[in-house]
Amino acid sequence: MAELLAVRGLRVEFATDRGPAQVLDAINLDVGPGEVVGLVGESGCGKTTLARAILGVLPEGPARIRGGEVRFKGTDLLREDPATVNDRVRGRAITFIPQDPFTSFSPVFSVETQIMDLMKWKSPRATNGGPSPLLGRYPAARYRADREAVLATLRDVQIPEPARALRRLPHEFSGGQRQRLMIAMALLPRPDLIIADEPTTALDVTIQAQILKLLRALVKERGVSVLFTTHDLGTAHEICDRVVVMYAGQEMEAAPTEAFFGRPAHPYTRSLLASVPSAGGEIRDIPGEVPSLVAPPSGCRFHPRCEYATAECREVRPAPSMLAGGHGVRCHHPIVGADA
Amino acid sequence: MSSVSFVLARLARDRSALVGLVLIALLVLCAVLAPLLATHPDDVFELHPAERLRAPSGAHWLGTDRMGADVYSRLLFGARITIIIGIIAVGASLAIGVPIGLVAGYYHGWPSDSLMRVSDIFLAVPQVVLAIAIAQTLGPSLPNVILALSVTYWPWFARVVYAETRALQKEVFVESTAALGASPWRLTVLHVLPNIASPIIVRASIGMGFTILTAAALGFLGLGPPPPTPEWGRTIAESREFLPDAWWYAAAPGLAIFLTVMGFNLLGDGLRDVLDPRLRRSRTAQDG
Amino acid sequence: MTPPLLELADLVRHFPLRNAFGHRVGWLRAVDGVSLAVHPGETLGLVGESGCGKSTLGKTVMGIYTPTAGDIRFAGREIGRLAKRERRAVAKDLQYVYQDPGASLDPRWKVGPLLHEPLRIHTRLSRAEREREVRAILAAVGLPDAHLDLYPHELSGGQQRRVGLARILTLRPRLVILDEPTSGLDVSVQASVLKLFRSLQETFALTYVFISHDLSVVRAMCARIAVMYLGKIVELGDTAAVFEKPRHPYTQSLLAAVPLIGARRISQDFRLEGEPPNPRDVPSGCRFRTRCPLAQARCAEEEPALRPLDGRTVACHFA
Amino acid sequence: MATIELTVVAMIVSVLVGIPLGVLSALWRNSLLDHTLRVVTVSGLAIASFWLGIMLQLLFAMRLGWTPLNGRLQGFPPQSITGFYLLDAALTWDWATFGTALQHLALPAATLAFPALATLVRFTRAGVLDVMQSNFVLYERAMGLPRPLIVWKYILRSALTSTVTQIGLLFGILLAGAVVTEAVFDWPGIGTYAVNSILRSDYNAVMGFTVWAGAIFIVVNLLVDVAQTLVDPRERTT
Repeated sequence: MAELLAVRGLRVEFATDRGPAQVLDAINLDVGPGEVVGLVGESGCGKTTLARAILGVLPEGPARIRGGEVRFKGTDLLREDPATVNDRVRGRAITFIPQDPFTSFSPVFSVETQIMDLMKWKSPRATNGGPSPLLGRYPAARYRADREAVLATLRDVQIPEPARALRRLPHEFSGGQRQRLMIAMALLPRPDLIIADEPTTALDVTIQAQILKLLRALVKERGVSVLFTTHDLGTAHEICDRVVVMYAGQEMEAAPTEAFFGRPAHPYTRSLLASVPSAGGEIRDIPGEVPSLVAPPSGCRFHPRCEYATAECREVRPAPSMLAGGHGVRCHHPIVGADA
Repeated sequence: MSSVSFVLARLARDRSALVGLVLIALLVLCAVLAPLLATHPDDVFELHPAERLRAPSGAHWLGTDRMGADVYSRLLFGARITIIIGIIAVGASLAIGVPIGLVAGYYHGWPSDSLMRVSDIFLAVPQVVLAIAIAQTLGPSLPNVILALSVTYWPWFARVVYAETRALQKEVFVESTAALGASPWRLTVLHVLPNIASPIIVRASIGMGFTILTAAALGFLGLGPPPPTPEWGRTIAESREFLPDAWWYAAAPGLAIFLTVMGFNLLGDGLRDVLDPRLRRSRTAQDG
Repeated sequence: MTPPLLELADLVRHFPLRNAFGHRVGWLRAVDGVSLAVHPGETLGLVGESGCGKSTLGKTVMGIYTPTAGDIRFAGREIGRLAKRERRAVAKDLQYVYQDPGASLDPRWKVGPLLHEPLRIHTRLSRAEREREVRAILAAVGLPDAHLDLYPHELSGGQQRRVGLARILTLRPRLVILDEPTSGLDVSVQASVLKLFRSLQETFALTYVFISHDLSVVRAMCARIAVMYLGKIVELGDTAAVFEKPRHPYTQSLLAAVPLIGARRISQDFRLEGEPPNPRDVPSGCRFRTRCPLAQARCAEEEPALRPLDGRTVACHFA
Repeated sequence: MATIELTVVAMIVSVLVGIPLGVLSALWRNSLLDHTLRVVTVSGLAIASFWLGIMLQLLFAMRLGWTPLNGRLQGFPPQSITGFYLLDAALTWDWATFGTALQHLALPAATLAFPALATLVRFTRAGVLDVMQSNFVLYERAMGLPRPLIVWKYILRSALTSTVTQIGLLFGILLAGAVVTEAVFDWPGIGTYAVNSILRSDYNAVMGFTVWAGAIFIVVNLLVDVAQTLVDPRERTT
């Protein structure tokens, strides 16, 4: 498959008071054209860090990239000139939907100012680079065309009275509406890939359902790929074509949604799915706790909590292996052939 | 608290806080050992008209003043006054401000509001101005300077304690301890106070610097302890008519004030970095 | 049937809305006439979206807010209007667990004193007797004695949570209100927490009021469930029956909105439009009518009362 | 009027210099500039202004002779329009007077501005660092907006909301400083008047001054509240 995004062997460290934490340990990840990929895992597993590493906006102080590549349409974003990436990739070919729609707008500027600032540099009509920062003028013809596009997209995300809505300040919108605005802003530059970081976590369940429905319809209609991080397995099932699960900075399994939930091959995936509360009232947890990333377990990081673990698991991290139907798993003892 | 040594260890790693600590230690040393360190310990009260306004030399490290007294020796004794003013004024402000802030912060209602309104009025007028008015009314003397400074500085503590107490009341552990059935007394003294100790300590350190600065300004304006007390601010005022020739006369006490206040400010900043958990949290890596 | 342990009768809690000058400009009707009964030994689930008043309800029962009107009867005694000192004594039997029980620990106290504190407040036990009690509780939540000498920040998140629960259990309360106890937790951690709640319920014969926005958790934990919308209960009944066949249109939408593994995609058939109105400005008549597919003229005029229907109670004219 | 001219000039200087320096210091955290500024600002808050004034006089007026020692002007004041000599001189096209007025003003204004400048630099730096952590900055960076736009439009505007509050406090520092600074430079303002009254033990004059200062301070705080609502649109609608 010709991948749109291919992350290979990405290693990221964070400096902490107790030493460097190995937040990403040689991660691989693929996103194909037009595909909605779910990145699931529990808090601290590194999914947000991975999303930010792909966007190139890791926290400047503590984070260090120790190796690997982030290939987007064939170019490695980590080795490309940073200014070019900022001009041509970020906000154009790859856009972003943040987790918290309440704080991701500047509270002091109107929505119009913020959207038009984005369009001034990132509109699909803008020539590469856009006007020079601060002093550059917004060409009048393009402004009018961009503004039309903005209004049309706001209608697509079902913001009532778009022209009036633009004049308002972010805090005058509800959480669900703000997330609709964020989706509009992510679509406006006509990207190839949207990175959505837990976009519905802060929302109520009925609003979440509306937003998921809207997002899936819009990206499918436009053929945009999405990398969707979430800790909620139900949400992942809802919106994704393919799901990748991470644990303590390592990716464990990547499979089409059906196979992921129906025939999980990795012991961690199985335990994770089993811990979802079921209607019968039976509750199963995963014994033990998530390990520290400062001194992580050797080999497969899940081995201390895994019932199948052997000496091999403690020593060597399993290489990716392919099962039938594009189902990848990194485990020395995958569970094959049985239904979950 | 097990954390005293921990705090000291962290402070020692913070370069500027360390400088602050050393400066303060030096000041205290000078004050305590003034009679031993001084080259001319009797010059505080004696006149040597023959040796007026000598430039710095081996005999007079920082020169002599208009009375022929050794500037260096007078500076050492001045440190005593400075420290006494600072400690008593800040101590008194703590004693007034902390309980007021705690009570006003814990109880909601008009008595609390009016307490804070009173402290607001004090804060509304610049401290120097208010201190001038008080010191002027009472007459220039050391106890009056201390009184003026205490009366004008306590609202700062009341403010800090009030704000911190109000913020802490929203913390789950305070609310849940109340829900457990704890009395207000138990809650404020055993839970709230220990948790707001850090900002109080920080404020006290910065307050020392601030108070010393204001005291010097009062001295400069002639509202400090009367001559021949070797107060630093007054010394600078005395020196002015002998400028530009007797530059050491003006420079030395100013530098002493500067280093002292600097010491307390640096220590206060360092303490804030070490003690404030909000800042510490932001330094640890976020995961997700 | 045994008499209810907790009984709410038309409980109301309004918050005044003030403008910049402190004048009251209206009321926020957070809890607006709620009646329900909790029986000894059961777990009652209280669900709804943010702003529906479920947490305010919990905190009003707990005495953190005083009721605007209505009765709170606990073990047969009205506790909503007691004097502060007497109300504090009730806390021995009626306890409240915050979303993160770990955050309810004073960071400057060690675990030992933290666990002693409730007993010091409410009992006259000697130090040795308290120590015995504390150790027993600590064992019940699955922590070793050695933890007594640690500060909360030296424990892991899961251990802090256990200490927080132990602190409440030292008093051997009869009713525990759990306020969003699993919100923000990962599923695997959530599973451990739920297991712990269950085992504690057995060991200490606890009665739970379980407040949550997470329907799947409520379904797993609670025998009965009350669904709240804008300060009112819209449907109340046995969990199995309500999940099987919800009767109130809001309950139906709420259940339909939950993404379930293996089920149909809600993004294909979810219908509910719009967002809940601001609780500062509650619609007339039925509060759900602005979003309700069944709404008719009558819904704007007449507020539906809870009526028995199909083995549960429902507040809807057309259910 | 003389006091206000001095205070306003000092305020303008500290705002125009302090805020950009604070932003730069936050942007280039732990750079040479940041460290230098840190030393300067810590000194600014530790130095006794009367001593700083005297030292400046010693250096620039007495030794180098670049500026006059004290006073507000030599010769006659310009035609009085606003009462601010600088402004009046400029309005009447009297550049010679403007020059001497500026010379006279330089040292006292610098003395007065120094601690205020230090406060502003520190505060702006802290504010900018704070805002840089916020989610909307992460969002704008993730969307690849040009860095200068993010810094000078979005971050600065948000950081200023808190700085505006500081300007009220700053006015207190300046006013307090003015009393002492005027005394050092014989600036014919209300501070000098107050100090002379102290020396003459004129009780009523001192009280009058205290009340005047308090009143000015309260008025300024009111203005700051108004400015706050202008800078922060959230205040307007809630």
